[in-house]
Amino acid sequence: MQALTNKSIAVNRTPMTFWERMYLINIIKGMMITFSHMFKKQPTVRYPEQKREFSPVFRGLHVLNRDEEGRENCTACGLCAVACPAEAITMEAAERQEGEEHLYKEEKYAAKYEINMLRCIFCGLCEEACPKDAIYLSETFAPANYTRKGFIYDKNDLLIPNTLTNANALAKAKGVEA
Amino acid sequence: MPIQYYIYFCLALFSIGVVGVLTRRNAIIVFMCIELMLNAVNLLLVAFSKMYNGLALQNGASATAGIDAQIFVFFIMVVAAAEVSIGLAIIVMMYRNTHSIDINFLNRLKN
Amino acid sequence: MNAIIVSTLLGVIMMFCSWGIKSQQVQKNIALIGLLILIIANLSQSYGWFVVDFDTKGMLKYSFFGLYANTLLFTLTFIYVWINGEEIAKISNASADFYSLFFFILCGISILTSFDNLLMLFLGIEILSIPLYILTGADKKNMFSNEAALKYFLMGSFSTGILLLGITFIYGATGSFHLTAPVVSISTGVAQEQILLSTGLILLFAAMNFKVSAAPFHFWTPDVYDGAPTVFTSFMATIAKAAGFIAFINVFNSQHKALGYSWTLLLTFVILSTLLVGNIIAVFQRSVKRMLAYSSIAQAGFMLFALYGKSDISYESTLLYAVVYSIATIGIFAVLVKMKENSFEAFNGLGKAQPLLAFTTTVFLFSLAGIPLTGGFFAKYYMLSSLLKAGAGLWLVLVAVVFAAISIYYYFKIIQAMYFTAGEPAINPLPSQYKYQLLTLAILLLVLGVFPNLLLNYLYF
Amino acid sequence: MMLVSFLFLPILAAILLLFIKNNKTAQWVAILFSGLSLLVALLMLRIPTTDFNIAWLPNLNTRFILHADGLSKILILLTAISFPAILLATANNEYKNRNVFLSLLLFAQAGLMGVFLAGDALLFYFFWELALIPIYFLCSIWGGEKRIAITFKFFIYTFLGSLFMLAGILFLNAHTSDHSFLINSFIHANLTGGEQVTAFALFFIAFAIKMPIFPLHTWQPDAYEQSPTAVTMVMSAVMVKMGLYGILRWLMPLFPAAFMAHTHVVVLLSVIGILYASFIAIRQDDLKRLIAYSSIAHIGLMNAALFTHTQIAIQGALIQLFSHGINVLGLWMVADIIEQQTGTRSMQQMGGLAKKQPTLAILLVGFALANIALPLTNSFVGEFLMFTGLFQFSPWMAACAGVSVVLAAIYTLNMVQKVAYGAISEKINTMQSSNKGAQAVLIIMLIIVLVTGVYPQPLFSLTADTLQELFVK
Amino acid sequence: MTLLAFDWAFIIEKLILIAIIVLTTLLITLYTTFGERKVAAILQDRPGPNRAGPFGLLQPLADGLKLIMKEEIIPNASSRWLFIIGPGLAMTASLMTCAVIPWGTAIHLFGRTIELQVADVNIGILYIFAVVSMGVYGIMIGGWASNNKFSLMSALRAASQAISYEIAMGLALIALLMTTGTLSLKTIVEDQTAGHWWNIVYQPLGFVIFFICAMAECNRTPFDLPEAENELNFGYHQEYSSMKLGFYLFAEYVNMIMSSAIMASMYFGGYDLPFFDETTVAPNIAAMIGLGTLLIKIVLFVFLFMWIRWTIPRFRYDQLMNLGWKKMIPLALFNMLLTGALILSKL
Amino acid sequence: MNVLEIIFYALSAFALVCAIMVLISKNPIHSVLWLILVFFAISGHYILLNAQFLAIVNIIVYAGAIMVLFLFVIMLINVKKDSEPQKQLFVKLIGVIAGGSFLTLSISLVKQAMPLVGKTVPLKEGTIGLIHPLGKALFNDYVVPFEISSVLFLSAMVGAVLIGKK
Repeated sequence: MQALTNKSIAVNRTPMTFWERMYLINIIKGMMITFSHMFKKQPTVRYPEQKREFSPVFRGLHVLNRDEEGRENCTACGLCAVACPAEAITMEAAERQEGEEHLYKEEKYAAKYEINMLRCIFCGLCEEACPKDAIYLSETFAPANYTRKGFIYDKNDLLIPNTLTNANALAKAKGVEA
Repeated sequence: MPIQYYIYFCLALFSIGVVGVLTRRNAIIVFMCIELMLNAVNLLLVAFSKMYNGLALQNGASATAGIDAQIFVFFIMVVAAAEVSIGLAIIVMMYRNTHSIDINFLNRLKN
Repeated sequence: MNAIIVSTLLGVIMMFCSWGIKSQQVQKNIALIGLLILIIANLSQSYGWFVVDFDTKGMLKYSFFGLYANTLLFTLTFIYVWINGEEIAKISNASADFYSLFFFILCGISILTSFDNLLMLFLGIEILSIPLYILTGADKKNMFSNEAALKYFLMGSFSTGILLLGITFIYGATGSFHLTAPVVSISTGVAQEQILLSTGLILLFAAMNFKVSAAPFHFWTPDVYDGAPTVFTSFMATIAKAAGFIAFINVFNSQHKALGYSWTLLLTFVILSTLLVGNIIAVFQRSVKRMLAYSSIAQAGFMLFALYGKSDISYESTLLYAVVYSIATIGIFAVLVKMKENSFEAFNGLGKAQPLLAFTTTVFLFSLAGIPLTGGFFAKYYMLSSLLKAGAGLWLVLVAVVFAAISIYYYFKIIQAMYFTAGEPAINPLPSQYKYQLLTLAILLLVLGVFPNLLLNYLYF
Repeated sequence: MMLVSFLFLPILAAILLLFIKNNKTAQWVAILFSGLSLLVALLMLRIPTTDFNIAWLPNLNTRFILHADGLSKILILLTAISFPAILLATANNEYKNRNVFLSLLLFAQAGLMGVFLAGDALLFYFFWELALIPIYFLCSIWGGEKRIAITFKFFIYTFLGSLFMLAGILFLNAHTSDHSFLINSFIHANLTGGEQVTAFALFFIAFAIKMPIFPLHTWQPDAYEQSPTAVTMVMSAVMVKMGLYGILRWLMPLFPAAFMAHTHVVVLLSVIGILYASFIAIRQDDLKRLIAYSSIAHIGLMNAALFTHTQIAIQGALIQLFSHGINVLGLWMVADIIEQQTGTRSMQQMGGLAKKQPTLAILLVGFALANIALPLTNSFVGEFLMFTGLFQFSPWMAACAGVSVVLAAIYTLNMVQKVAYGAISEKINTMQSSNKGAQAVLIIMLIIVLVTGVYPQPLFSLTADTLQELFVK
Repeated sequence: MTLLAFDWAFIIEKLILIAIIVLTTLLITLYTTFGERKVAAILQDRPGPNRAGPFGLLQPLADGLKLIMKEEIIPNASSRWLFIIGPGLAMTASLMTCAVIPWGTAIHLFGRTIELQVADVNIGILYIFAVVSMGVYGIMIGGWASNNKFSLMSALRAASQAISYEIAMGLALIALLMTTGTLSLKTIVEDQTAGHWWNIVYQPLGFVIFFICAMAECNRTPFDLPEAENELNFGYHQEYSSMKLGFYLFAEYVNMIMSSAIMASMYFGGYDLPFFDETTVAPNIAAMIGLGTLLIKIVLFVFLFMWIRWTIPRFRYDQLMNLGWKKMIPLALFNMLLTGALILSKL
Repeated sequence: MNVLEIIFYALSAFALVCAIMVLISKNPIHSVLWLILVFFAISGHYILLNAQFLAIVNIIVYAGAIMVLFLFVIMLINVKKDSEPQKQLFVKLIGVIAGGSFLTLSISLVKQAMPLVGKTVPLKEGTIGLIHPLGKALFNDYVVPFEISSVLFLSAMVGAVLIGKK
C-alpha cells in the first residue's frame, strides 16, 4: 500500500544481530537518555505559588454576571439550560418585588440557579446562548471537594462578587491577578 | 555431651519422620517427613564425626579424624536437593492430572 | 571408571541430541552406537586402558566381576533399546531424553558394581533411582503412571532414609565408611559390643531389600510396575533390578560375619517371605503386567539365594540369573507392549495368529519358569547349587523348588491362552523385524539353556 | 556315534518337520526317520556300542555322556519300535497342523532316548524334561475337551516331581567328592543314612509320579483319556518306563541302604495300587480308561517287583518293561482304530466286532490275552518271574498281587466280550474296512508278542549285564 | 556460674553496634525512599517531593508517620498469625544481612578497639546467602496468608524469581571467591585495600551478573514482577496496610542498601578510598573516612538501582525466567570457567 | 549444667516440638513452617558442634531452597486444610505404634551398645567443621563422589525438564 504521507516509518523486520540481541547498547543508550534528563530544565510550574498564563479562550468556572450597578443580569430565561449539551444547568425564575430593583436588572430573575459541575463540560455554549450577557466562563478551575453535593454550584457560588461592594473579591474571582 | 544423648535425640526425630510417613496421606507432607528423617541422620552423622574427632584429639591422632562424616552429610544434602526437585515435579505433574495429591489415589481407583 | 565417565558423557550427548536431532530413529541409533562405545570402553578397562585414570582414594574398586557385570548389563541395555526403541518413541517425542536417563542409570550401575565405600553406594543408588522415578512417570497424561511415580518416589526416598540411618550406625560403630570397616571392626572387637554395627547392617539390609523389592519391603513393586509405561517397567524390572542385586552382593558378601547366625536367619526369612508373597499373589492376578510384577518379586527371592554364601558360584549365579531373567523379562514385556490390553485373555489364540511370536513368548515364559533347555533352568540351578554349597539346608532348596512349581501355574496361564484357547488376540500390528528381534532373544535364551558357560567362562579370564 | 544318532535323528526330523506343511510328506518324513532310528536300534543289538563322552559344562563338572547297557538297550528298542508303529497306526488320523504334531512327538522321542541313555545326572534331568514338555503341548493342543486343565494337572505333577529330583541331584552333587554329576561319582558319594533317605525320597517322588504309583496316580487316567491317542500310546507304552528305568538306573545303585529300608512300604503301596486299579478297571465302560487302569495295575506290579530286590523278580520286570510296552501299545492301537471309526469309546455301544472286522477282533483278542499274561504270550514270562520274586519277598503280598491277575482276566475278557462278540452294534456297523497299514503293524507286533513269549532268551541275554551289575555290587 | 563468664563488655559493645547499625540503616532506608522519589523526579524533569520541610526533607518522616497512624486491617479470611509474621520476617531477614558487612576499620574508644563489623564470620558470604534465602519466606508467607489470589500469585512469582536468580548469583560469587580464596567479607575487603586492585578489575562479568541478580533478588524494576501493578494490582502486599505494609516497603529498600553494601565490599573495595593512604591520619578518622567512603559507594549503587528503575521497562514473566535460566546461569558458569582457567594459567 | 548443655536441651526440645507440630498440623503450610523451624534448630545444633559450614549449608539448602520449593508447590496447587483425606484412626494408631516401637527398639539397642559408653561429643571445639578442612577433604579424598554427584544433578535436571514440559 502506498503511504499516504511520508511521516510513516517502515518497521525494520530484519532479524536482530547478536549485538542487538544483547540489548546492551540500547540499554546504555536508554540510561544515558534518562541521565541526560537530570540536567534538563524542569518544566514544572510550582502551582500554588506559580501559575501559568491561560490562553485567552480558556473556559473555566461559570460566573453569573452583574451589571455595572451591581444588579444581576440573569432573567432566568432558560436559554442557557436549553443550550447546555450536558444538561447541567437548572434554574427557577421569580418575579422581582418592589424594592428589589437594586438587586435584579429585569422584572424577572433567577431565584435558584444551579450548575452541576460534575456534568458540565465547559463548552461555553451557555455563554453564547445568554442574551443578557449574564453567564460567562471565567479562568478559574473547579476546586476539589469531598462530596458530590459540593459540586452542585448554586447561585451563591456562581454569582460574581458585587463590583461596588466587594471589588477585591471580584478581581480575585476573575483569577486575573493573584 | 555424651554421644547417647545425640543418638536418642536423632532417633526421636527420625521416628517422628517415620510416623509421619506412615500416618499422613498428603504426599507433600509425607515427603517432608522424609526430609525430617534425612536431617535426623545428618545430625547424627555430625555428632559421630565430632565424637571420633574428639577421640582422635585425645589420642593425639590426626586432627581431621571424623571429617568424612561431615562430607557425607554434605552429600546427603546435595542428593536431597536433587531428589526434592524431582519429587516436587512428580507431585505437580500428578496434581495436574488428578487434582489430588492423596497418595492413596490409585487404591481408590482400583476399587 | 571408564564406564562411569563414558556413560555420563553419553548421557550429556543424548541430552543435547533432543535439541538438535528430531528424528526418533536417529536418536535411537545414536543411543545404540553410544551403548556400543560404552561396552567397548568398559571392556578396554580390563586391558588396562583408562579414559581418565586417577586415584579414587578408596572410593571405587575394580574387580573383574564388576567390570563383567557392567558389560553384561550394558549389553542387556543394548538389547533392550534395540528392541524397544520404537516403543520408547511412542511414550513421548523426547526419546533422546529417555536415552540420556538410561545412560545416567548406567552410570549409577557402573558405580554400584565397583563401589568400595558406603558413600559411593549411596550415590550410586540415588543415581540409579532418580531417573527411574522419572521413567515411571514418563507417561505424563496417564494417571496411573503419575501415581506410580509418586509412590515409587516416596517409597524410594523413605528407603533412602533407612539406608542412611543404617550407614550412620555403621559409621558410629566403626568410624569409617569403608566397605570393609565392619569386618575389620568385628575381627578386632567382641561380638557383644557390635550391637550398633549389627543394627546398622540390618537397616542397610532392609533398605537394600527395598531397592530390589524383596518382601516384606516389596509393597511398592506391583503398583509401580503396573503403573509405569510398560517399556520402562521392562527396564526397571530387569537391568535396574539386576544392578541392585549386584550392589547387594557387593555390600553383603563381606559382611556375613558381622551378623553371623542371625544373618542366615534374617536372609532365610526374607527369602521365604519373598517367594511366598511373589508366587502366591501372582497366582491370583488377572492382569499379565501385574502378574509379572509379582513374579519379579518371586524371582527376586530366588536371586537372594546368592547372598547365602561367599563363593565364586554365588557371583556366577547372580550374573547368570540376572542376565537370563533380564533377557526373558525384556522379551515378555516386549510382547506385552504390543498387546492392546494386559489381561490374560488378550493372548487367546496368539499361537494361531502369530506362531513365531507365540513361540518366542513360550521360550521367555519357560525361561522364567526355569524349565530345562532354557537359560532360566541354569539360572535357578546355579542359585540352588550355590545355596547348597553355602551349607544351607536342603529344606530351603525344597521350598524353593515348590515355589518354582507354583510359578509354573501362572506362567503357563499365558501359554494356555496362546495355544489352547481359541480367540482373536488383542495385539497391535507387528513389524516382521520385531518378531525376529524377539526370536534372537529366544535363541539367546535357548543357547544359554544348553551352554551357560558361554556367559560364565569370561568371569575367569 | 550310534548312541548320538538316537538323539540326533529324531531332533533332526523334528526340526525338518516344522518346515514341512504338507501333511502327507510330513507323515512320511516322520515315519522315515523313526524307522531309521529303529534300524539303528536293531543294529545296536548286533554291534557293541561305545560310550559317547564329551565335556559339556566344565565349570559345573557335568559331562555329556551317553551310555547303553542292557537296560538302556531294551528300552531303546521299545522306544524305537513304538514310534514308527504309532506313526504308522495313526497315519490316517486327523490332526490339524500335523507337522507340528509330529515334530513335537519326535522331540519327545529324543527326550525319551536321552533319558534311557544319559550317564550324567544333569543330562538325565534335561532329557527327562525334554520328554515331558512336548507331551504337555501335544495333550493340550490336540487333546479332548477337558484337555487344558487335565494336562496342566499332569504337567504340574510331573514337573514338581522332576524338580524334587533336581533338588536331589543338587544335593548329591554337593556331596560328591569331585562335585560332578556322573553316575559313578554319585554312587560313591559319601552320604549319611539320613541324607541317603532324603535323597532317595526326592528321586523316588519323581519316579513315582511318572510311573505312577498309588497315591500319586490321579493324573494318569484323565490324561490318558484326554490325550490324542498317539500321545496316549507314547505315554503308556514308553513314558511310564522312565520311572521304572529311573528306579533301576538311579535309585537302586545310588541309595542301596535307603532302598532296602523302604522296600516294604513301596511294595505295599504298589500292591494297593494294583488292586485299586484293577477294581476300578472292572467298573470302567470307557475303553481307553479301562486300558489306562490296566496299565496302572501292570506298572504297579513291575514296581513291586523291583522293590522286592530279588534277582528273579527284577529279571522278570526287565523283560516285562519291554513286553508291557508292546502289549499296551497293541491294545491302544486297536482301541484307537475302533474309536476313530466309530467315534465312541463306550463299550456299551460296541459289540460284534468279530463279525464286522474279524482281523481286528483277532488282534484285539491276541493283545488282550497278552495283557492277562497267558502262557505263550510275552507277558507270561515276565509276570511269572515277578510273582515268583514277590512270593520270595512276601507271600502275603504275592497273594494280594496275584488277585490282580484274576481281576485282569475279568476285566480284559469282559472287554473282549463286549467289543468283539454279541450282535453288531450300531456304531460298529459304521466301521469301514480298517486301515491296512495299522493292521500290518499290529500283526507284526502280535508276532513279536508271540515270539518273545515262546522264546524270551534274547531278552534275558540282553539284560543279563544289568542284572549282574545290580546284584554283584 | 558459667552463665556470667562472658565478656560482658564485648557483648554490650556488639549490642550497641548492632543498635547503631540497625538504626542507621533504618534511617538511611527512610531517606532512600525519599531519594527514590527525588531521583525519579529529577530523571523525569520534575522537582519531586518538596513540601515537607526544606526541600521536602521531612517527607520520609511524614510518610512513616502516616503509615504508623493508619488503621491496622487484618482480613477476616487471612491466617492471622502468618499474616503478622510475614512482614516481620521480611524485615528481619533484610536487616540481618548487615551483621557481616565491614563498615570500616576499627575505631578506638574508651580504650577498646571496636571493629565496625558485628561479626567477622569466616563464611560471611555463605551467611549472606542463607539470610537472603530466608528473605523470600516473608514474601511468600505474607502473600499466602492474605488469602488473595493476586497476593498469592505475586508471592509465587517472588519465590520463583528469587530461587532462579540466586543460582546465578551464587555462581558469580563463586568465581569471585576463586580469586579471593576466602569467604570472610572482612578479609576480602582488606585484600582489596592492601594494594590490590579492586575485585571489579578481575571480575567485571561476575559483577554484572551479580548486579543483575541482586536487582532481581530485591524485586527491583525491571524485575519487579511480584508487584506488577497492571496485572496484580499491588502484589503480595495487597491486603496489607499500616506499618505492616511499611515493613514490606522498607524491607525492599533495606535489601537494596544491603546488596549495594555487599557489592561495594566485594567488588569495589568496601571502605577503601582509592589513592588515599589511611595511615597518614589518626585511626579513628581513617575509620570514619572509610565509613564515609562506603556510604558514598552505597549511595552510588542505590542511585544506579534507581536510575535503572526509571529507565528500563518491566520484563514479561517468561522473559524474566529466560534471562535467569538461559542467560545468567550459563554466563555465570562461563565466567566461573574463565576465572578458573585464568587462575590455573597464572599458576 | 553449663550454658552449652542448656542450649543443647533447649534446641533439642524445640526441634522435637516443632517436628511433632509438623506431624499434627492440619494445614500443610503450617507444616512447612514448622519444619523450617526444625531445620533452624538443627542448624543450631551444628553450630553447637562447631560445624559452621554445615550449619550454613543446612540453612541455605534445606531451609532456603528445599523448603521454599515445598512452600511454592503447596501454594501452587493450593492444598486446603480440609482437602487432605484423613487416614482412618486405626491406620494412624498403627503408624504411631510402629514409629514408637521403632524408637524404643533402637534406643534400647543403643543403650546396650557398650562401645559407646563414656564417649562424648565435644561441643564448640574442634576445627573439622570449618570450611578449610572440609574443603581440603572434599577436593582431595572425596573428589570422585563430588564429581559423580554432578551426574545425579544432571539426571535430576533432565528429569525435571522431562516431567515439567507440557
